[in-house]
Amino acid sequence: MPDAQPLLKISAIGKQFPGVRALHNVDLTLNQGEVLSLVGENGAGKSTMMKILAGVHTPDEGTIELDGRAVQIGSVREAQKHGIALIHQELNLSDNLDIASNIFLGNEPHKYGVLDRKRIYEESAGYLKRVGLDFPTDTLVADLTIGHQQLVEISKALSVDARIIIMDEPTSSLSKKESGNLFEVIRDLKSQGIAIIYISHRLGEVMDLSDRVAVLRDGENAGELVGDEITHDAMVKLMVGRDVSQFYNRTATPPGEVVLELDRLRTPVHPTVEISFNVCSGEIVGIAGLVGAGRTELLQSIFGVTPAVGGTMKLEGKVLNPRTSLDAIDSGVVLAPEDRKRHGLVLEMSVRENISLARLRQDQKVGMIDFRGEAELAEETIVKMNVKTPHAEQITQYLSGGNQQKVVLGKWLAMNPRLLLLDEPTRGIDIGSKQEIYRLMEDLAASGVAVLFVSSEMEEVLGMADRALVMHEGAITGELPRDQLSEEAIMQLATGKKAAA
Amino acid sequence: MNKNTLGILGLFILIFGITWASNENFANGYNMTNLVKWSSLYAIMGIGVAFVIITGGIDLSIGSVIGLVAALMALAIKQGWNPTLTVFLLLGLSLVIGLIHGLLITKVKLQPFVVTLCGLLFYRGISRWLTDNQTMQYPNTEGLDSFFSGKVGLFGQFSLPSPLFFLIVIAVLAAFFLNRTIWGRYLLALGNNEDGARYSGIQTDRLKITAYVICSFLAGVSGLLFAYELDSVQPAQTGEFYELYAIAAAVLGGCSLRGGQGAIFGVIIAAAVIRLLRNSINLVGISTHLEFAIIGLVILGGVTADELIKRIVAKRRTAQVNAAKS
Amino acid sequence: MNKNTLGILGLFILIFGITWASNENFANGYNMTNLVKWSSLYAIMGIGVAFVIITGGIDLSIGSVIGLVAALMALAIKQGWNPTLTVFLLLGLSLVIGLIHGLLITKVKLQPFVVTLCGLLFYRGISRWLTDNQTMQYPNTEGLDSFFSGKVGLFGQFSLPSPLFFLIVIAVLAAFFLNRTIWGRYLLALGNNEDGARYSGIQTDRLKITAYVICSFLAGVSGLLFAYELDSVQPAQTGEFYELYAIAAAVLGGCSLRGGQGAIFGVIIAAAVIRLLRNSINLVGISTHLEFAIIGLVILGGVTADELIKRIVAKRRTAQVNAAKS
Amino acid sequence: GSEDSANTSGGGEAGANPKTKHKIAYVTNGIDPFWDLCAAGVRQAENELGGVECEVHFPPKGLADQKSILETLLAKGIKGIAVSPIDADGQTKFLNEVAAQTKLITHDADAPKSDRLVYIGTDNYKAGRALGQLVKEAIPDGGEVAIFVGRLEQLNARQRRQGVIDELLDRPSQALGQIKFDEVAKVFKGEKYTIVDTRTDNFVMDAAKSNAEDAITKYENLACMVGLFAYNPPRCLQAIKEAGKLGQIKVCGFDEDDALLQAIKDGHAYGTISQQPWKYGYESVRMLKGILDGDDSVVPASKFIDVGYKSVTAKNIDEFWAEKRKMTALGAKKD
Ligand SMILES: Nc1ncnc2c1ncn2[C@@H]1O[C@H](COP(=O)(O)OP(=O)(O)OP(=O)(O)O)[C@@H](O)[C@H]1O
Ligand SMILES: Nc1ncnc2c1ncn2[C@@H]1O[C@H](COP(=O)(O)OP(=O)(O)OP(=O)(O)O)[C@@H](O)[C@H]1O
Ligand SMILES: [Mg+2]
Ligand SMILES: [Mg+2]
Repeated sequence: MPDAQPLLKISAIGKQFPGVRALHNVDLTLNQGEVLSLVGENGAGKSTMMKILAGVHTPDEGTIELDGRAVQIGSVREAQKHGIALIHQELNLSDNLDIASNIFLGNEPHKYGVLDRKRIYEESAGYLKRVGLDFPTDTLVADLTIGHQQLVEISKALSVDARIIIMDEPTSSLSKKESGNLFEVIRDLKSQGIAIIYISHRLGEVMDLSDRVAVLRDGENAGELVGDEITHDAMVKLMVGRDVSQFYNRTATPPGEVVLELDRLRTPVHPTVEISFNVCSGEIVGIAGLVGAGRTELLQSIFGVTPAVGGTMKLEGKVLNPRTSLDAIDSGVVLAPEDRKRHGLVLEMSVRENISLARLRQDQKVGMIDFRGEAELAEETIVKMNVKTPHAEQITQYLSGGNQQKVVLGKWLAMNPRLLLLDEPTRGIDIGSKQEIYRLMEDLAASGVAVLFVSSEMEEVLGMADRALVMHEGAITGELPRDQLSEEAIMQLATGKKAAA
Repeated sequence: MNKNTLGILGLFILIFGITWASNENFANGYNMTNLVKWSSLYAIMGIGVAFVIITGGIDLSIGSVIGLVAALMALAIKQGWNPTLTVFLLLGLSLVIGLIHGLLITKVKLQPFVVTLCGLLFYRGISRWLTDNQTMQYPNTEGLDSFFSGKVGLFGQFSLPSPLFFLIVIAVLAAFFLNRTIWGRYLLALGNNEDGARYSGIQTDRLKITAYVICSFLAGVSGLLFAYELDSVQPAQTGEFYELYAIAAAVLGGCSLRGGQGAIFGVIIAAAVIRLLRNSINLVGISTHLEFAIIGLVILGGVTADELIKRIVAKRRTAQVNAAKS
Repeated sequence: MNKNTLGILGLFILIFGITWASNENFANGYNMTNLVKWSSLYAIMGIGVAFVIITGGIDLSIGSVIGLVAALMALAIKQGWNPTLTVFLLLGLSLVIGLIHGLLITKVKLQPFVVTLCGLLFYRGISRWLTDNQTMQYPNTEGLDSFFSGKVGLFGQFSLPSPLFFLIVIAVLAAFFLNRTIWGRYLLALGNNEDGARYSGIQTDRLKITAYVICSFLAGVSGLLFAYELDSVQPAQTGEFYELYAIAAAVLGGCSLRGGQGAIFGVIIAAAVIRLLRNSINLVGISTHLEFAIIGLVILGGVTADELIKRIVAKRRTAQVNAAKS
Repeated sequence: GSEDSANTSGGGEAGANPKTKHKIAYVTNGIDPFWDLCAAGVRQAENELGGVECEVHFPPKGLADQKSILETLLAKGIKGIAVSPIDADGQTKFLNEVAAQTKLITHDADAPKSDRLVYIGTDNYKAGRALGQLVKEAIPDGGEVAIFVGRLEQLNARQRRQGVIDELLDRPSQALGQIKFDEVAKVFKGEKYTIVDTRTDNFVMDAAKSNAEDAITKYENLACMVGLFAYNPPRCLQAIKEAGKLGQIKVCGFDEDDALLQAIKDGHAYGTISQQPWKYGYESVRMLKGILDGDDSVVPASKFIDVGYKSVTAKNIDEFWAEKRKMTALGAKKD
């Protein structure tokens, strides 16, 4: 199937970071007008490979050929000249500027350096339309939700006249609807002969979109799948090197007593909306909804980092009114936040220090750290959570996303919580780690902990929740017991149609 | 003009009014000319440092650069160098100083605070050493004298001092650069999100270096302006402390030390506020001992008010959004 | 002791050696005692500011706090207040100053640079005003005098100056606090990632306030030590510029201005390096005019070397990984 | 092994060398051009008298720096020190420590309670009165007078200011040691003269100038501006010139800044009081050399050498300026 002359040919690329070998001897080819998906576990080197193509990193070894000619991509500028655009995994917008300015950032139409503002605003409107973002072009990016910001990023990639567009987990914070919109754009681009490299942990999307799938494992090529070979199981097998069966095997047990009770709670972002529901001991409750529905906000209010503005909460019958996270933690409520790197971890600190961070207070002796206890706790947690780290002193920054998430969970399990709040517990996490995290949720529930989790991945809610709450614009639009759970039911509620109760 | 600038403009008008009310001579031509002159001098420094602050950096060295340039100018004239040529050489020197700061910060990856703190110490020491710490007079090299510290009479005692013309040119260029050119845009972008800017193909290092070069260059220009204004240089003292005033002007004028935010017009008004305060203290007859205390309080009050206003605006916006939604 | 501290210790030993070699009197008891005394005074300030820097903040006001406390002490004694009581009141005042800084920074969310810059101006102005800018003497309130600036003889002219005992107590407590207590751990965590720390149940605002309180408190202690050491206060001058030396000591001693990093022992050695340099300049007979220039250069050299060493270490680590894998 | 090496080293020889110069130090109270003129006097004496080698130190920031410089000099084993104490009373104890280890004299400012061997200086109060006399000559019909000064925390500044005020108000003379100082923020109204204001600039040059400007704005009938520190009168002159009031507002000053001397010559300023700073330097070296040579006759019984002051007006400006130039050139030597 590949033509005699691929558009892009990467051979024997290697890249080292201090203490980490990210890529080793990687080959990849890309043909005109094809969608090539790149999959692999966390830390497999996908983003690194793409950053090399985009001129962010320079490879230590190997060659890159474009149209059969060897090229050096020393800077982002050069990559852009070669027609390569990368939508980064992390958002990279300047939120002090407006949408139009961000779309054209680094690529502004100008005369002798003077901005051509008219063109910037006119043309950016066109890109917004294409990705389905319905905002004035002079809206400050700071005012957009993460999902909308992601769409601005995509518009930005469209604005550079690219032959190759690389998307690194573009849908990780998009809702189903917005994702669908993006897939339209991708198909459209493809029909124009533009080649796409698509990276995602959502294997469903990958199956729908891809002409070809390349798999990376531990920074090396692990195999390639073409056409009909692209199946869920085949990809997983190449990624983790073994079969992973029985992904979701939740078997609900009858719930115990009520642990968390919300009565007309109001959060600061949606102060007029009242929220009431219960979570019981041993129960796993999922919260579904579109991006920006207010789910994160709700968890944060329960956890006390953005205190509620009205209503009451009770934990095991006692009034819970946390003004800080410390109040919540002391009552037995913990939260594994959505943004791991910003909120979940202290990246420059070691695994040991992160695991003990919340527990230190309990184990203190007149304010002094119990170093021995701390080390034991760290070792125990690493074993229990199966954290892949060379030792407890490793700086968490160097761990893969899944292992970082396990450290976050380990930190909270050490607190023996009554209520575990999880916000997008498996976002950006590879399949192997995902499975372990699901198992953990079940084990906790079995030991009597109440688990409340937010997820934008439909399968996750369907697979893990004993009961699902659906949110829309800050309000709970419906509650679905496990036997009524279905994609359609959730979507209906998530788009604002009240359930006929 | 953005909202921040409105606040500081209000503060200016307030102090202006109070001082005028309490001393009728305040608005006379002589005093207004002086006020404009000093404000212009401070504003030029402030604009320079604003560029650095917009990148999220800081420059503590400008007072010492001012002292160094002023001292070297006097020294060169004393040695019989051609004054005009010396001016160009010194402006070149200040460019080089900025370049060195920029390179140390971007390439060696030292922190701006540290680099420019060392600069503060180093240039001051060098000025003292080269001049043997002697006060240097500026001889009447007529052309330069009236170029840097002359006046254009208007009517009565009202006149336009040289530094004002410098300021106008610099401010117009600076505002144009910041708001209308791609590089200004890049500066704002990188101040907000450096990685993001780099991933957009912006050569962040070069731009940051440019900001430090602009800052040191304007410090160099200020050095000459101050020296000609005062007709003499004290190597140990000229320019001492000015970095703090310049930074205060930039911050009060709406630049965030976190980077990514800055308005040239605001900086100019803020510099004028600081000078106006001094003028006011002298005219109203408050003890000069209290000068620092009052300036400190006003700056603190200014930024506090600014912060509180921002919060109220944000709250109202949230309320509006909610109202629109429900 | 971490690697950063080793570097600065090496620098200390180097300068120590060179000075000793070039002037035999350097190592005599009198000079050593003085060097220890001044180093201790600087180190105490440096430790205070280190706490603030660890949180990712900065304190520019400590020089003025030193001046204020020193001036008020003299003023109170002159007014016939009980000296010992005054000492406690003034330490209380410095705690309050730190508290105000902390509250403005955490609750009003002003930037540390701005708040403490205003403090720098404000406290200096207040000192000058309260004392009418007069030099104030310290009468011989014997007990306090020898408590704050006494000496314990060892042998020959070698003796242990009071500030050293203060430093030892402060340093031991500070190091213990930072490395052994949960609050120290929290401070480091919040310096690295404030949000992350808050989500882990750490009361970041309180801790930050604590850091500013510690910093101002130690500035207050320094103010008394300096005043008793010098037996006199000049309201406009005492403590001027010290904030920069203290910050330089903290940075050179291994605190990153980005927060989350700091070592008490390093700060002490760095303070000693700065004092040693001055001592060396005077002993070797280099022009005092060059003093600032040399200090600036050495600090810059120190941090540059530190940065380059870090890079080489990182590179070597990469190389090792490669060797292990292939 | 130290005894062996002591024998073989030439230490004894060097100590006995009669050509060895006395190592002495001249320490100022800060960094100021005034002190550079003093240093010129030091260099002159060093050249003329021979047999001494003098270091000059300018403590950059106040008392702490001065103290640590003195300590270092002691550590170095310096033979004699001339110092201008920043706070004579507060430093007495320390100065006694210094005096115990080396020959100590004071210049410019005295520490009368200390064990210093001799004080070389002028009476700043008297000099202030002389300055007041100049003001009287400059505006014989009386009028408003404003005073400008760097910092009033320096004793000499306060003494000068008090001298000017007392002279203009025709108060009786006060004795140097027991002067009662007047408040700063107060207007003093005499029969003919009114002292309307005293402004400080904290050594910030632009503040020195803008203080002068603002005074011209505020006091429309200002008759005379008095600058107490060397850089003050030139800033006053600039401000007057720019206000178009040259000749209308008189200037009287202290010290000998070239710009002021030029203005006196041109008739724009009335006069100045010079302490002839080079004499401080010269006399300090002469005293220390004499003391170190064992020649006690150099020290007067009063332990006070008055270098006096000189009133400089248009009458004697040429002669004075020539002397200043000569002294500067003579003493100029890179440190
Ligand atoms: N700038 C860097 N410095 C040091 N190590 C890095 C850097 N960037 C990536 N790494 C490391 O290189 C390896 C590959 O990372 P990469 O981001 O390419 O993985 P990925 O496949 O994109 O993972 P994910 O699915 O989590 O996005 C990881 O071990 C990562 O920790
Ligand atoms: N700190 C904040 N300040 C202002 N608005 C906020 C803040 N946090 C969230 N919002 C807004 O509140 C709404 C709900 O956001 P939230 O993050 O809770 O949604 P979500 O359902 O969790 O979505 P996501 O899947 O993106 O996390 C959004 O409109 C968002 O922009
Ligand atoms: Mg990635
Ligand atoms: Mg969310």
